[in-house]
Amino acid sequence: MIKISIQQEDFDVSSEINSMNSKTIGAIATFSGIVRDSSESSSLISLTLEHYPGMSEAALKKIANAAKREWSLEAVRIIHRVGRLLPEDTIVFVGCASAHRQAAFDGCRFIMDFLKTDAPFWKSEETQEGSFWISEREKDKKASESWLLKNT
Amino acid sequence: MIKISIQQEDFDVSSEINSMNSKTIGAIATFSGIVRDSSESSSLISLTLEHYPGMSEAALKKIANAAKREWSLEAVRIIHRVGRLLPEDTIVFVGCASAHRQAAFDGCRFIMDFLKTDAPFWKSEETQEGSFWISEREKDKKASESWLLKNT
Amino acid sequence: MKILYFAWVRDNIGYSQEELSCPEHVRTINQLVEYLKLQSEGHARAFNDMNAIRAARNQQFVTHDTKLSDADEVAFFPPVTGG
Amino acid sequence: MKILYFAWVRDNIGYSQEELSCPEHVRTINQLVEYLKLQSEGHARAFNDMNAIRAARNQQFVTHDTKLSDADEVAFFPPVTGG
Repeated sequence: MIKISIQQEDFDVSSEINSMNSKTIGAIATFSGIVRDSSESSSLISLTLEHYPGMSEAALKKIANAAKREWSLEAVRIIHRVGRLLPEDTIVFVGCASAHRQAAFDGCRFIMDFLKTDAPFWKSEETQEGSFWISEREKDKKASESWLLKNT
Repeated sequence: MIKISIQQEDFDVSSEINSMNSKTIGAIATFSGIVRDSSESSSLISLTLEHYPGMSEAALKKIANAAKREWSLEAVRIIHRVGRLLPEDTIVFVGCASAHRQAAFDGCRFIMDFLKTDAPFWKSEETQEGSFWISEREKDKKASESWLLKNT
Repeated sequence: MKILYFAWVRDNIGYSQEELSCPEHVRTINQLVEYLKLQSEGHARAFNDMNAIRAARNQQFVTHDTKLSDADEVAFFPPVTGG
Repeated sequence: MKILYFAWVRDNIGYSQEELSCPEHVRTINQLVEYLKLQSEGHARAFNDMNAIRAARNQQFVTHDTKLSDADEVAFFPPVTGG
């Protein structure tokens, strides 16, 4: 079971985890990405997320499918929020359910690494000094490239 | 902030995640261990968890402290349930909050690996054929030993 | 051809999409960009540094030498920063 | 000396704790086990395979050659299987 949502509204993590549960699952790993109050330069007022509708859903689905196949995951849940968010708001949620814990952890990490480089979302930061588009992080590129190396 | 609970009662994952949140946190990784309906031999009716009161809290605290130090985690939450549990019940919850995602993932995985080998909890399975104590998993020993190798 | 712009590419151009009938010689992403740069100062600014530009054709990431047809949906945007 | 038993070690022995005054020659975990095995058939069964037994002294895991004193809390149990 793969479920992908791109939405403005907040959501309840407990319900998402419950929806992944079943009698054959032994492990659920999750990741929540949170808005921090500091930007690259100064303190942050808000974060706005833009996406490419259609392509963003397809990209997340492709990443989820790859993870599900690689680790025989029983359920994958991805929620990516868009629009204007405030510090402490959740930006993204990834959940992976599996019979065993290593598969759940690996799947979750793989999805986050590729989501950072392969899904068409863009962040702009509103600070006291104005609004700025966030630039690509070299670290994120390396994180997703490291998975490719392992699989060749 | 480190918080450890050993309890019979269920709990709400959303509240636990919210309690770890703060304006300096960018990432929360969690793990939930769930009772599966199949035992080593046949289908499972219930799972009973026993622990060594006093030593179990101390062992979990030691593991949480080691993880917090190694990855500069901002918050660590461990809940281990005891008593009689049914399929789909949560056995254990681990949450790690950090500025960055790799630290949160690593911390969470480290805690689970050591919890499996260094915390005095024991599981017995109730099946149609009777009740049996679960035996140690070689895989779990190797998982926690692999961390030691990295740090030497 | 339908062309979409996102993030600071759109901010520079001033709008988020346009329909264009390209001249015959525009057959790749790179050739499309050269053609678009002539449309306005905003287009020229947006495509000033092509190392900072990513492209998609029919909602799939593509390299800048990818061939195009008039029925394609093409999108230009900075490297992604979601998650 | 306070002695605690958990999981199938306790099931074999039939109770979860006892207070013992050990003879002078019992100074290590291994010596304590040899002494306990004489107490009952249950004790003998519980400690039949010492490779399957873990021990704690004052709530810390210890090896079987660890020295003991009369004020110690000692616990015997199988390898842990929590989480």
